Amino acid sequence: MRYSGFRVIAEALTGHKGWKPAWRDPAPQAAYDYIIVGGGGHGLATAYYLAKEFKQARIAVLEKGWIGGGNVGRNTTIVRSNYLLDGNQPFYEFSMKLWEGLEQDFNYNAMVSQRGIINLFHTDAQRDAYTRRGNAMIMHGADAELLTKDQVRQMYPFLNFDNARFPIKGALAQRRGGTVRHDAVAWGYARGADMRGVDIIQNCEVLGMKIENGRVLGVETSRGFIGAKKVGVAVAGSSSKVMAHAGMRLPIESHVLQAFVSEGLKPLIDGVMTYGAGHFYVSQSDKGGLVFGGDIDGYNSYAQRGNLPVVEDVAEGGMSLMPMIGRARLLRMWGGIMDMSMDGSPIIDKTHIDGLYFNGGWCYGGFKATPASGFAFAHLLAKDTPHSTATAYRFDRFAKGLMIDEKGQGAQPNLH
Amino acid sequence: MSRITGGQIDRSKTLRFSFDGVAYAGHPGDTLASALLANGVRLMGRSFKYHRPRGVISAGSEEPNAIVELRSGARQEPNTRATVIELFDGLQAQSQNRWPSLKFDALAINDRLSPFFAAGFYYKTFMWPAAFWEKLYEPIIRRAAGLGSLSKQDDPDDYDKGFLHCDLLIIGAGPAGLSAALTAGRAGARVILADEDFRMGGRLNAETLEVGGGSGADWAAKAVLELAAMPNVRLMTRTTVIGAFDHGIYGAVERVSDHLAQPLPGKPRQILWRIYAARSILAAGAIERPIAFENNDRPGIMLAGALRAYANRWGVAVGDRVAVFTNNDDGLRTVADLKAKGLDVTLIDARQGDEVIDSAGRLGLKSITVRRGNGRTETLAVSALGVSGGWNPNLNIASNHRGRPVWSESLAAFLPPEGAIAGLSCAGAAAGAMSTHGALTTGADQAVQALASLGLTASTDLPQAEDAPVNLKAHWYVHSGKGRAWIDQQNDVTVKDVKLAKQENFVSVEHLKRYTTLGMATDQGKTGNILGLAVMAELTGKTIPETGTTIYRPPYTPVAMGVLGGRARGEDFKPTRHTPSHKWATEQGAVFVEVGYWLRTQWLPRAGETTWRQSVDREVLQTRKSVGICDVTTLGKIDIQGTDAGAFLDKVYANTFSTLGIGKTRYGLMLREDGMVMDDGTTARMGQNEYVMTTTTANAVPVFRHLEYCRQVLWPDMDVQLISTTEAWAQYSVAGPNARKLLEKLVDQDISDAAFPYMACGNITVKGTRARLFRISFSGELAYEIAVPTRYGDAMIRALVEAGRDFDAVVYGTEALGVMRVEKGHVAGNELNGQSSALNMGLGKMVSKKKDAIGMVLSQREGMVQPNGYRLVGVKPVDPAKALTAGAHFLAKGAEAVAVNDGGWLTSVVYSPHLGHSIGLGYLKGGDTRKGERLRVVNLLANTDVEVEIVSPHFFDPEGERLRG
Amino acid sequence: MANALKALTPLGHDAPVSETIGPVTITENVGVALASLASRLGREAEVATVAQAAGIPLPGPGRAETASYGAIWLGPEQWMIEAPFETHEDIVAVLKPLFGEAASITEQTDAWVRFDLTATDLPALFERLCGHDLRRNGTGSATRTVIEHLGCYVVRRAENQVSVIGPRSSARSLHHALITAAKSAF
Amino acid sequence: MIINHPLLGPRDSQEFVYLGDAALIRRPDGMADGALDKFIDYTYLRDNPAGQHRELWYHEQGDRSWLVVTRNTVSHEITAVELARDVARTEGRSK
Repeated sequence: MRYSGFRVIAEALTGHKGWKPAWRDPAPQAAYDYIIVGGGGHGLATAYYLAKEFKQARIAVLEKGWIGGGNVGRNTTIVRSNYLLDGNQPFYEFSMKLWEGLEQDFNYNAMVSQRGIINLFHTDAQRDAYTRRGNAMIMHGADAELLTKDQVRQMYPFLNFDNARFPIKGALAQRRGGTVRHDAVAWGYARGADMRGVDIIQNCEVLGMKIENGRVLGVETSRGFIGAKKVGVAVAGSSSKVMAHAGMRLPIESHVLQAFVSEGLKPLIDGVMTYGAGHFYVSQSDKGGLVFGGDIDGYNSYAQRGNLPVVEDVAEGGMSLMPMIGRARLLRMWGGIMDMSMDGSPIIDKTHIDGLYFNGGWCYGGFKATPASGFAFAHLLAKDTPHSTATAYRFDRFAKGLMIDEKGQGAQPNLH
Repeated sequence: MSRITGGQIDRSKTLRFSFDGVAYAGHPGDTLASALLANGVRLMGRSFKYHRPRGVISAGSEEPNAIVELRSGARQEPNTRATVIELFDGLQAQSQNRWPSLKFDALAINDRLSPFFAAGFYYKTFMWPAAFWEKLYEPIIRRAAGLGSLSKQDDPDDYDKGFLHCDLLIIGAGPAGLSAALTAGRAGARVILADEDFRMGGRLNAETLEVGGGSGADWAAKAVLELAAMPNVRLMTRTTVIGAFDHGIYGAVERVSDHLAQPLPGKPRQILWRIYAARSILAAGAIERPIAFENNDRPGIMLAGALRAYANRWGVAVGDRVAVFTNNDDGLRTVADLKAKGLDVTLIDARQGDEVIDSAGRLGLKSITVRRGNGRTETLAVSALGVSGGWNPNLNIASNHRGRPVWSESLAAFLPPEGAIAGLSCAGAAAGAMSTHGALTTGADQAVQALASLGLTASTDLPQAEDAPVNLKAHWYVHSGKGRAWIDQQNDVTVKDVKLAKQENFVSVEHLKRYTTLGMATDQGKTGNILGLAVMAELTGKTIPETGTTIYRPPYTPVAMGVLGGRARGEDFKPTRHTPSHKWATEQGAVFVEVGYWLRTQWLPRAGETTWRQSVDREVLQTRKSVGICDVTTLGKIDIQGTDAGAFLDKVYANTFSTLGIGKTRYGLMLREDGMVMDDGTTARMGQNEYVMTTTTANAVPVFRHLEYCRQVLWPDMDVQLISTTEAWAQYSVAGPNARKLLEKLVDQDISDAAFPYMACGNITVKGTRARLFRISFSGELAYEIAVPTRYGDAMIRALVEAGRDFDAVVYGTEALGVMRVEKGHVAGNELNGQSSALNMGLGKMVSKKKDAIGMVLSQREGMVQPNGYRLVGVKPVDPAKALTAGAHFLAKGAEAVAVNDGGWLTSVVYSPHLGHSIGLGYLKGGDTRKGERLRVVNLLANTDVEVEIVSPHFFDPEGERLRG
Repeated sequence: MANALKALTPLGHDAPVSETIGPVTITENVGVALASLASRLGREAEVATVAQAAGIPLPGPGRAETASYGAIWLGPEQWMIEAPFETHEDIVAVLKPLFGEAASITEQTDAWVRFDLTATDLPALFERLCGHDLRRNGTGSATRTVIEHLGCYVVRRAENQVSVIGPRSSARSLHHALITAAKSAF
Repeated sequence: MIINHPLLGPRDSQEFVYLGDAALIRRPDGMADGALDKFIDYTYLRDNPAGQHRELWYHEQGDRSWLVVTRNTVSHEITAVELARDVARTEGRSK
């Protein structure tokens, strides 16, 4: 069924009797052409684009729990395409363009809201780096501006311009950046995929892979064996666990990233802001909660929870940047498991096993990448060639010395 | 007047306060809620979505409805629960999320339009036309959303952080917590007893139950007195344990000053305690839950236990004609206690088939409609209704580690998961022991067991107390009518919304919560979640535990950002590191710049200089002309000793050091294992087995960590010892043609070129004071770095300046330093960006392939040795009048500014007063073979496009004759 | 000797600062010379013998001791040696001849700022400063920990006396943190 | 978290800096044949287990010991803490 204002009014007047399930709960079939392992944002988007853009059929998404329960359900909802390196920027800009048309495309209001993002800088070296980055963004077709301190002050007069330990000197701005209602992204893709015949199978955990003569034949699951011509894995923090079923070790570590939301407040912060002198980024949701986060806890973890030091570190950053939030209250905190890669950039690639494809290593850039990741992965699955914006996301870049290291931290995942 | 007799309030004192500008009076011991109720005020807030009139439903921190803006001005606190605000004289509170007034709220129109605002409606609309979402719909939604408001002024209060240690942390000071504390305290254990309330005793303060033959409240007071006298017990009232973290670490927030008009001088508003507990007991009691029925959200309708608490603890009758709707015996206590207070009370017992099916009263309860078991319905005029659907063990913190709560049929509630948090056990109602006797017993027993596991023995001595059964018949919501029955009152989630979620297949409890916003309000669903689960269970034909559980994340109740930040704000966000010349430079009016935690002199303006460029140009020209002095103390210094020190340096540096002679210094390049450059600096050999390594200012700490890693983890049998000496020595660079002449006036030894040649180092004395001298140069001039013990650093800069007078010596800052290093083509921070190899920097030849140094192997990967890779180049504008900008990108003439044409970027740019124009360093694809080429550097952020020539990075004295002079 | 350079205290004054807040007195101490002493690999026994003869205690992990010299355990086989600045300004020159090539010795005197705190209830102050539990760590305990982002040694000299030894360049930040905590705690 | 330091007893993990999998102890010989491939695996590939994990922590705000901590990455429970130098020696590392 198609969603629209008229439908909402019609249903309201008739007691909402007509609404259909947003997606079915089908039993798994014996075999599919495509199995996408992982019912998160990336997996659902992959299935959606496989069906819609690449006209493929007999597609299933296998989710060990409930769809959208991974990082798409536990992030700070920021979208942006303000990357530096050639390997990344075209991909994230492609993602931004998909965000811009997403709601009309899948007929679901994911509240894509381009209220702008600014990255504050506090030193000349940061300014130089942002100048380099802003130019790279524009050369890749994105938008970027360098804001003066006064321009920042006009936008957010309540920031600490008086006695800051690291004074604000300006900011790199991307007006097209913003936020998206994260859960709605998973639900919108799920509904769109389901409408196109994709079987979304929840509570179906992959426990093994059937591989013969270097070719994948299907997956063993908690609901029995399911055959497949091609298997695409998009399980973020569980990447190493799932790919171990295929005997693979990955250039990935799993780390916990905490995020936070405050009680609902009347409008304070229109756009997205990142602090350049501490670990703190923030936006305000349409419901009024300040949604903010910081750095990962820093140790390997599969527990969806973190510890106090990072909570305090984030709050210290927030209080230093905007001392007016002292009396706002932190309502809820949660943790997501990040697939931190060795150079801070993702992998969308075939494996050495025929029919087995991998999508992961998103670190904490995964949410903003959702549409392009799904599109590019679907492209790879359907055509066996990488999408033009994702050609650098190869497994062998480490062997070849072609790392995509935005932060310049080297092979230490918890620093990316 | 609804004050009645009794209660734990001090009627001898009167406290004045105001709500929405109206003046009222209360007493010490009151909360804002009890005081307002005592003044006959039932309407205290509006709900989030439908702006329904709301009053208190609880007497504790689980309150979803009565949330207000407390205080005014910079101290305004939005969303504060009236039920936990301790009354103080002069308290001001305002209602929130309403306009123009609480009684008349324009957005109450949403309530009439509620059919259009069903769960998730916004996901289905506002999509057409595309542009309207952001331009029209969303701005309206954003303005309407949110609850209270911040002042947008800096928080004027201070916050502390602290650390506490104990054998046993007891969370909650009700009968179970007090019993546990007495047991453990008497046994001599280190005990912390924390309670969010300002009075310990928990429910005992709200009940008329007897303990040990006297009133429960009196027993609690006596217990507190006994505990207060124990040096091994720390009693913490007004302290909320916010969460359980790993390995027995608990977060707790103590509200030191929130019960005062404002904090006392020097005292914090709140303290965040990090509690290290060997064992802990959760004795947080239970939280009552309502039964949902049509219009069950009117002011005057509250939890039966709260109604009783207001009467017993605060001497407040919420109404004179009262009804109680219950499905368990606890509701009968409310009936009995209120009757004893002389009130007219009607019982509606769901177990007899009686139900409340509707209520009336726009701004406050006027009447309820009751359907008796025999089907007859009647309307009762009441101003207060107490509802009890049973009590949920308050297991919140026990599920912080995501352990699954366990369903209890007899209580129709979830019990805390056993052993889900190492070292934590549960007692009292939190563990499902609902009687006073059960609380006292389990509290004591858990304490005995906890201590036993620590090797301590304790005995129990329990007072007699009631042990009545619960007698509950699960009843979640009333099946009746077409109206709305509220489950999550603050977020306006009704039974209908849950039904819609089911209909649209949002049946997983996580989908239900996210789709309907059930449990997402400021109370985190403490009273409502279980109802939502129960309704979904009924709709899906599953049991409640099959449908799902509700686990809680920290914090237990919302926590002020300020207290999580503590003292680290403003200038105290991070420590400040001062250089030895700071005092002198301040006297000179120096301009300082943050370099990491350091404050360094950026430049030193002189009288008449109006722009920074004038100062910097002078500093550079005078240094190259005569001599300049610069504080370089911030560079990292690491003392490396041991018989394997030289071999060790060969491992950590890409180039060779074991061949370095004693008394000599060498430039070293340090790689990461992935072949990129980690850091660079000079290392001096001071003795046979003694080296001093210098690092960049930024990498001093990471390099030291890396060296310890190499020494302990990779090569554990190397005889190498390390210690940082960065702060032990005040080090100054003296550079320029007259550098030696200047130093000769201070140094007691012969430092002629013969005695102290280029790259020499050694121990010397400065007018008798121990010092070190290194003949190294970053500026390209004849230069030395001289170091004295830091305490003499201030005297040293003064001595250098004094000795420099004859040469018009200047002191230069980081800007001039930067100019001179770019003129010499030395790499620094902007080039050492972690993305660059030695080859990129034009230092490829320094990487020795003859030894196994860190990073050597991977630096040879094909992608890192491409001939067309980035190479460091010098850049100068073809038109000297044109300025360059760092971060601008290289483009060929006529090439479009698109990524495929991107040739690289300018890393560092300075104005060279020596050359009279802007110069830069940059990374250019294939740059090593492109000298003499003409390109453009384009900065699209400022729309500049400058033609440049690619030159050698060595702009100044390329042969390096000056530094050997 | 003549024209010798004049010393400044870590707080940037000519003489040490002492301040009393309620029951706490916080005093800058510049009278102690410091050197790190680390055994060379395989020569631990030799170092122990020499140290004993010279009256240099070599306390175990987490401890500090005083004999002719004072000493604080820094890490495995590494100690911070304390001696009066008056007599041992060039402390390395004094120690090196004793240990020769058996140990690595490095001057540390001016790498640190030392504040001596006295109070009747020091634990009540330190529970606002760091996670080091003074209620459990009595006289002779010595450890490095974090105070307001600064790595500091906390040395329990006596029931009522603790030395906080922190990075010299951050002396003012550390002093500010100690003063603030004292005002808050008492 | 609390790390039970073999020399100093229980310490808040906030005093430590985390590096990663203790397999990093087994650094290949850069001069041996096939060093390149060995270094690529060593530097970039990880087991990343959900469960027992031996990992390197550095007591930066303490005694500057590198430790090998055996920790469960699902429960965060720590079952062993050793000095990395001792572990390295038992794994055959020397000079």
